[in-house]
Amino acid sequence: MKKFYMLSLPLAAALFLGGCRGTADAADADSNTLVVLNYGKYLEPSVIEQFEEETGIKIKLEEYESPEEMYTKFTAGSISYDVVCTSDYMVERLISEGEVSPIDFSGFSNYQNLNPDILEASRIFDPENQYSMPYFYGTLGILYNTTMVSQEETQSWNILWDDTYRDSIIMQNSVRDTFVPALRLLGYDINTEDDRELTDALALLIEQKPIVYAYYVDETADEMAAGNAAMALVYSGEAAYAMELNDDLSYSVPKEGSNLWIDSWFIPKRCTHRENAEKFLDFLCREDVAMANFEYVCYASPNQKVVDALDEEVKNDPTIFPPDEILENCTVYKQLGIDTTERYSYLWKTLKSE
Amino acid sequence: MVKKWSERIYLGVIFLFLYLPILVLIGLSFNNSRSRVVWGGFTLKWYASCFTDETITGAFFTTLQITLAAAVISTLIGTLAAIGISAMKRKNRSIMLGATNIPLLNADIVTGISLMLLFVKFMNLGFVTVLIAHITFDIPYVILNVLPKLNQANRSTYEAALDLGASPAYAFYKVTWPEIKPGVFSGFLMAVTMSLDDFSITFFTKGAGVNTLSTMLYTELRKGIRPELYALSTILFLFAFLLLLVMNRRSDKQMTAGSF
Amino acid sequence: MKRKLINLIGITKSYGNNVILDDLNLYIRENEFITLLGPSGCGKTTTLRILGGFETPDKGQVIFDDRDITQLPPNMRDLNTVFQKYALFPHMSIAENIAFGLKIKKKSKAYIEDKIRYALKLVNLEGFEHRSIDSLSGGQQQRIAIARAIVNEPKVLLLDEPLGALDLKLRQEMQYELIRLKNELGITFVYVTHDQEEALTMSDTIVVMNQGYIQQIGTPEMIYNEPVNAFVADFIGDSNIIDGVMIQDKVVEILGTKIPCVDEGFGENTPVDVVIRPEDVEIVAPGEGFMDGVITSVIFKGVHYEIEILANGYEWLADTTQCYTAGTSVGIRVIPFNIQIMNKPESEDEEAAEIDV
Amino acid sequence: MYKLKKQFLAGPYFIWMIGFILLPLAFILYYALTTADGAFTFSNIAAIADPVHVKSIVLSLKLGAICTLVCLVLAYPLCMILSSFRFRHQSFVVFLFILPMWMNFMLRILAWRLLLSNNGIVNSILAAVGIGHIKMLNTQTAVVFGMVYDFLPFMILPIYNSMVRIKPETLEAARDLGAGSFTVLVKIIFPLTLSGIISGVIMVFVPALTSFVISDLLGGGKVLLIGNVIEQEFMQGTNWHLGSGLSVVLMLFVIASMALMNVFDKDGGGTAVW
Repeated sequence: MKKFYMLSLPLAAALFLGGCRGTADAADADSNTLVVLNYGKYLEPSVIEQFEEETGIKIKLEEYESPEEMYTKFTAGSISYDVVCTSDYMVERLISEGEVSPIDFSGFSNYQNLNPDILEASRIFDPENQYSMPYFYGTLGILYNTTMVSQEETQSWNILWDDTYRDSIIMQNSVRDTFVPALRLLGYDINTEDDRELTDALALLIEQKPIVYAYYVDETADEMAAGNAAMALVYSGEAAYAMELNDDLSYSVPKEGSNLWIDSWFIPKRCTHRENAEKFLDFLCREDVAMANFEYVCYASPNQKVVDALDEEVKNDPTIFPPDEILENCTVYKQLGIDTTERYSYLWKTLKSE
Repeated sequence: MVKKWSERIYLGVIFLFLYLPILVLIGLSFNNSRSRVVWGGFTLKWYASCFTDETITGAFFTTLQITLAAAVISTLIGTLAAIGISAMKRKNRSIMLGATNIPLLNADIVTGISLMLLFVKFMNLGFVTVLIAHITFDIPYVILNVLPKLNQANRSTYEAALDLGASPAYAFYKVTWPEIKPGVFSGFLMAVTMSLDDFSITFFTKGAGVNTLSTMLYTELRKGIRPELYALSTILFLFAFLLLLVMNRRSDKQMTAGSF
Repeated sequence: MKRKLINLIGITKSYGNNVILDDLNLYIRENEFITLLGPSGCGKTTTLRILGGFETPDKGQVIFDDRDITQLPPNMRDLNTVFQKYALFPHMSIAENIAFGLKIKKKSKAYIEDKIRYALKLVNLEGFEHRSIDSLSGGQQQRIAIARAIVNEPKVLLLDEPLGALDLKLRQEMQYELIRLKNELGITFVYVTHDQEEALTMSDTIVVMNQGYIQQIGTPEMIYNEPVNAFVADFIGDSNIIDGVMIQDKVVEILGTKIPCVDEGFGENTPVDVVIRPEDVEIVAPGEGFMDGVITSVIFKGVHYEIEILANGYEWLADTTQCYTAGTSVGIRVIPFNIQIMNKPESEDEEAAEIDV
Repeated sequence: MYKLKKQFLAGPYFIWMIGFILLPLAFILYYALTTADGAFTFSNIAAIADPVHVKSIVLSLKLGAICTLVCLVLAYPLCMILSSFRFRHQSFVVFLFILPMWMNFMLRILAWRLLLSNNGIVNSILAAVGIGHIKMLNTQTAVVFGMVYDFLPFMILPIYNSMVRIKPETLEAARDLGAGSFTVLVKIIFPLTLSGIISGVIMVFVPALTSFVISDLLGGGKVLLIGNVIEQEFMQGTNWHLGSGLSVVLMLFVIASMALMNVFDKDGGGTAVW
C-alpha cells in the first residue's frame, strides 16, 4: 500500500493547510465580518488591521484591476460584497441599475472632513450625494520624460500625434481613456453619445496608431520609469508612482481639458453587514486613517483635514492635487447608454484591428 | 564530432530560450529596488520579508492548497476514468475523449466564464469553486497521461492475475498499477503545474478573500509588483528544480549499462 | 577451399571498462554458413553488429572482399541483417517492407514487383503482399524480415538469433527453411545464436565464443566430438565433466579409479578435466565396468532414456536405449577412445583465453 | 463481467464531465443564441462576419499557423537529439520542459518584456555588439515569439514521446537496407512520429488561436486576436452574448482544425499526447 500512501501525502498536506485556513473560513459564519471590494493596492494594510482591532470586525478584502472587471464579478452576484470602491461612471451605472443603497451619513462622525468641492463634483454621477462617498480623485494626463519632451509641448494633446515621437507614445488599453485626448482635441465633450463625434475621434486615433508604442493596461509606469517611451497617457496616481522611480519624469494635464476621476465607496443593495459597512466608511474618513491611506496610495485625497495637515510642497504638487484652473477644464465620466457602450466597444475593436 | 557539438549548441540555445526569463526573474528577486526596470543593487531582503507579509503567505498557502488538493483529486478521478475509458467500446471511448478535450482546447477565459456562469446559479463563489474549476481542467491532463500507459500495458497479465485467483483490486494493484504508475505520476505533476500556472480560470471562479499567487500578481500589475513575489516564485521554482534533480539522480542509479 | 570473403583482424571493443571483444580474429569463407555460438554476453552479437556496421571497433579492421570497410556506414555495406526482433517497419505493408531496399537502389517498378513475388515465394508467404504487419504471426514476421533482406541480393546475410522468439516447432521448421534458402541463394550466412542445437543442425562452421574470446572453431562434428576445453564441452550438448589426474600417458585417475585412455603428453600426475559424453557411457552388470554405482533416476526422452547413476560420489549422466529401473546396481564402462582429456585452466580468465585462434 | 465493472470506474468522471464541462458549455451556448432580453437569435454567431472580427480571426489563424510551424521546426530536431540520449526515465525530459511553468506565466512574459524592450537587455547587448537597436516589442513578431515560447513544450513532448517509441532496430534495419540518414528520416522516422506531430500541432495551434494574454502583454495592445475580442466582450464591453457567440465560433474553428489534422492521422490515435 506504500504507493497509495505516497499519493495520499499531498492530499494530507492540502487538508492540513485547509485546516489552518479553516479558522479563517469559520469567520464566514460569524456575522461580524465585512466583505470589501476594492482596486488592487488601494488600501493601506495597517488600516485594515487597525479597523479589525478597534471594532473586532473581520475584513475580507477582494481586489480587482479594472471597473469593467469589477462589474463582471459584481453582477455575477455570487459574492455578497458589503462595501465597494470603484470609479465614478461605474458607480453611476450601478446606481441606475438599482444595485446601490443609500448611505446614512447622519450617523458618521467624520463625514464633515470631506472636501465640499469634491462632493459637489460627485453630483455628476450621484446627484444627491446619497449613494457614494469619495475616496480619492485625480486626473488623466500626460506623463512625460523631461529628457525627451519639454513641458510646453505637453500643454496640448497634440503632442500625442507628433511623428517625431514615433514609437515613444504609450496610450491606455482602455477605450474611454484613449478616446479622451481625441475627443478633447476635436472640442467634443468626453461624455458625448453622438455617433458622428465618436467616429471623428476614431479617425484621429487610427491616424495616431502607427506612432503609438503600445496600448498598455498596466505597467505604463514601469515602462516610463525604464525610459522605454517619451510620454504616456496615464492617471495622476500612476504618474506619481512612476515619478518616484525616475526623477526625469513629470506630469501635466493639457489645456484642452481631460477627465476628472473620483473613486468612491458605495454600499450594494445585497450587502449583508450594513452596520459594519457604515462603520468602515466612517472609519476611512477619520483624519489619521485617511492620512495613512493617502501616504500609501498617493492620490489626491478628498479629506480636507488631510490636505490641511500636509506640507505646502505636497499640497501644491500639481501631480497629486490638480490646481483649480485644470479642474475647470476637466469632466467626470458619465455612464453611457448601452448603445453608446457597445458603439465604443466596436470602435475600439476597429482601432485595434487596424 | 562536429555533429555532436552542433547538437549540443542547439540544445543549449533552446534551453536558454526556455529558461532565460526565469533567470531574469531570479535576478529581480535580488534587486534592491521596488521597480522591475531599475537595478538598485543586490539584496536578500525580499527573501526575508516574503514570509512575514501576511497577504503574500496567505496567497501562497491558498495556492498550495488548491494546487495540491486539485492535483490529488483529479489524479484519483482521472486515473479511474482512464481505466474505465480504456475498457470502453470504441464509440463510447471517442465520445468520452472528445469531451475530455474540451477544457484543453477552449480558451481559458471561456472555460473560466462558463464555470462562473454555472457556479453563480447554484452556489457562492469561494475556495470550493476555485478547487472545482482546477479539478475540472486538471483531469484531462491526468487522463491523457495515464491512457497511453494503459494502452501499452499488457491486458493479459491482468487477466492472468485474475486467473490465479487475485481479486480485481489486488490484480490491479499488483499488475496494472506498476505499469501505469509513471503515467499517473506525470499526470499528477502536470496537474500541479497547470494549477500553479493558471490565472484566467481562477480569476473568474474565486470568491472574496481567496487569492492565489496568480490573481494577486494580476492586481499588482498596475502599481508595481511587490519584489517579494519574485523571491517567492524563485523559491518555488528552485524547489521544483531540486525535485527534478533528485528524481534524475534516482534514475541514474537505475540506469543499466546498455545492451550490446 | 573457397576464398575468404570477410576477415576480422584484431577486433577490440569495449563499453566503458567492460571489454566485450578482445583482439578477435576470424575469417569467413564465401558461401559458408557460419554460426557464432555462445552464452549471452560472449560478444557474438557485438561481432555481428561490427560486421553490419552498427558498431565501430575500438581497434582492428573489418576486411570485406579485400576492402577495408571498418568505417563504412551500414547503408553502404553489401550485406543485410535479419534482426532478432524482426524490426519490420510498422507503418508499411509487407510489400512496402520488402521493396524498401530496392526502392532506395532505384530499381524499376517491374523489377521490384518481381522480386517481391519471388521473395515471398521463397519464404512460403505467397499472396501476403498487402497484408499489414500486425496481422502476421511471429514466424511469418520473421520470414518477411528474411525476405526483406534477401531481395537486396547481399553477398552476406547476417542473422541475429532470428529464431529466438519462435516456438520449438516453428523453430525447427525455420531451420530447414534457412538451410534450403542458403542452398538456393548460394550466399554466405553469418548466424548468431546461443542455441547449440540450432548451430549443430545448420552450420558449416561453428565459432564457439565466451567472454569476448573465441574458444573453438570447427565443423559441427569437430566441435561436438573434440571439444577443446571444458567450456566448449559443457556448452555443446550434455557432458560428464570430472576432475581427474593424469597419472602417466594413457592412464587417468578419476573418482579414485585409474582407467585407460588414449591421450599422451600431459606429463605425470597432472590435474586435468575428463569429459565423457552421456551416449558414450555404457551400462553393464556390476563389476564388469571400471566403476559400480546405483541408478538414481530414469527419464524417457523419446529416442532414448536419460539415466543418472551415482558412482563414487559423482552423478553420471548416461544415454541408452535400454530401459532400467531406478535403484538397480550397475557397472559403468567407457571405451578409451571416447574419453577426452583436457588441461585444467589455471584461472577463469585463462579458461576464456585458452584457445585464441 | 470484469469489463463491465471496469467501465464504471469512469463513472465519477462522467458525472463530473456532465456537471462541469458540458453544463457550462450549455451556458455558453445559451448566451450565444440569445439576446440580452432572452430572445433567440443567431446574430451573435453571425457577428463573426463583421469585417473587424474577420480581420482578427484571420490574424489569429495566421499567427497561430506561423507559431505552430516555428514550434514544429524547432521541436523536431530537438526531439531527435533528445531521443538519441535515451534517458532511462522519459518523464525526466518531460519535466525539463514543464519546469519553467512553475514560475508564474505572467511573470515569465513580463520578463520577456524586460528582455525585449527598447532599452532592454537584448537591445543593450545588440548595441554593445554594434548591431544597434531593433524594435522587437509590441509587434506581431513579438506576439509570435511569446506564443512559441509558451507553447513550444506542447510541441516537444508528444513528438519526443513518439520518437522514443521507435525501436532502435527499426532504424538499424533501414540503414542496413541501404537507407542514408535523409531517407531514414523521411521514410521511417517521419511517418512513425506523425501521430506525435499531429498531437503537437493541435496542442500548439489551438491555444495559439485562442490566446489573448500574450498579445496584450507582448503586442502592446496593438495586435487584436479573436481571443482579445472575446476577452473584451466579457471584460470591457460586457456584452456576454456576443462574447459567447464568438467563443462558439472559435470552438468551431478549433474542432475543424482538429478534424482536419485527424484526416492525416492514420492511427486515429492523435490523443496520445504525452
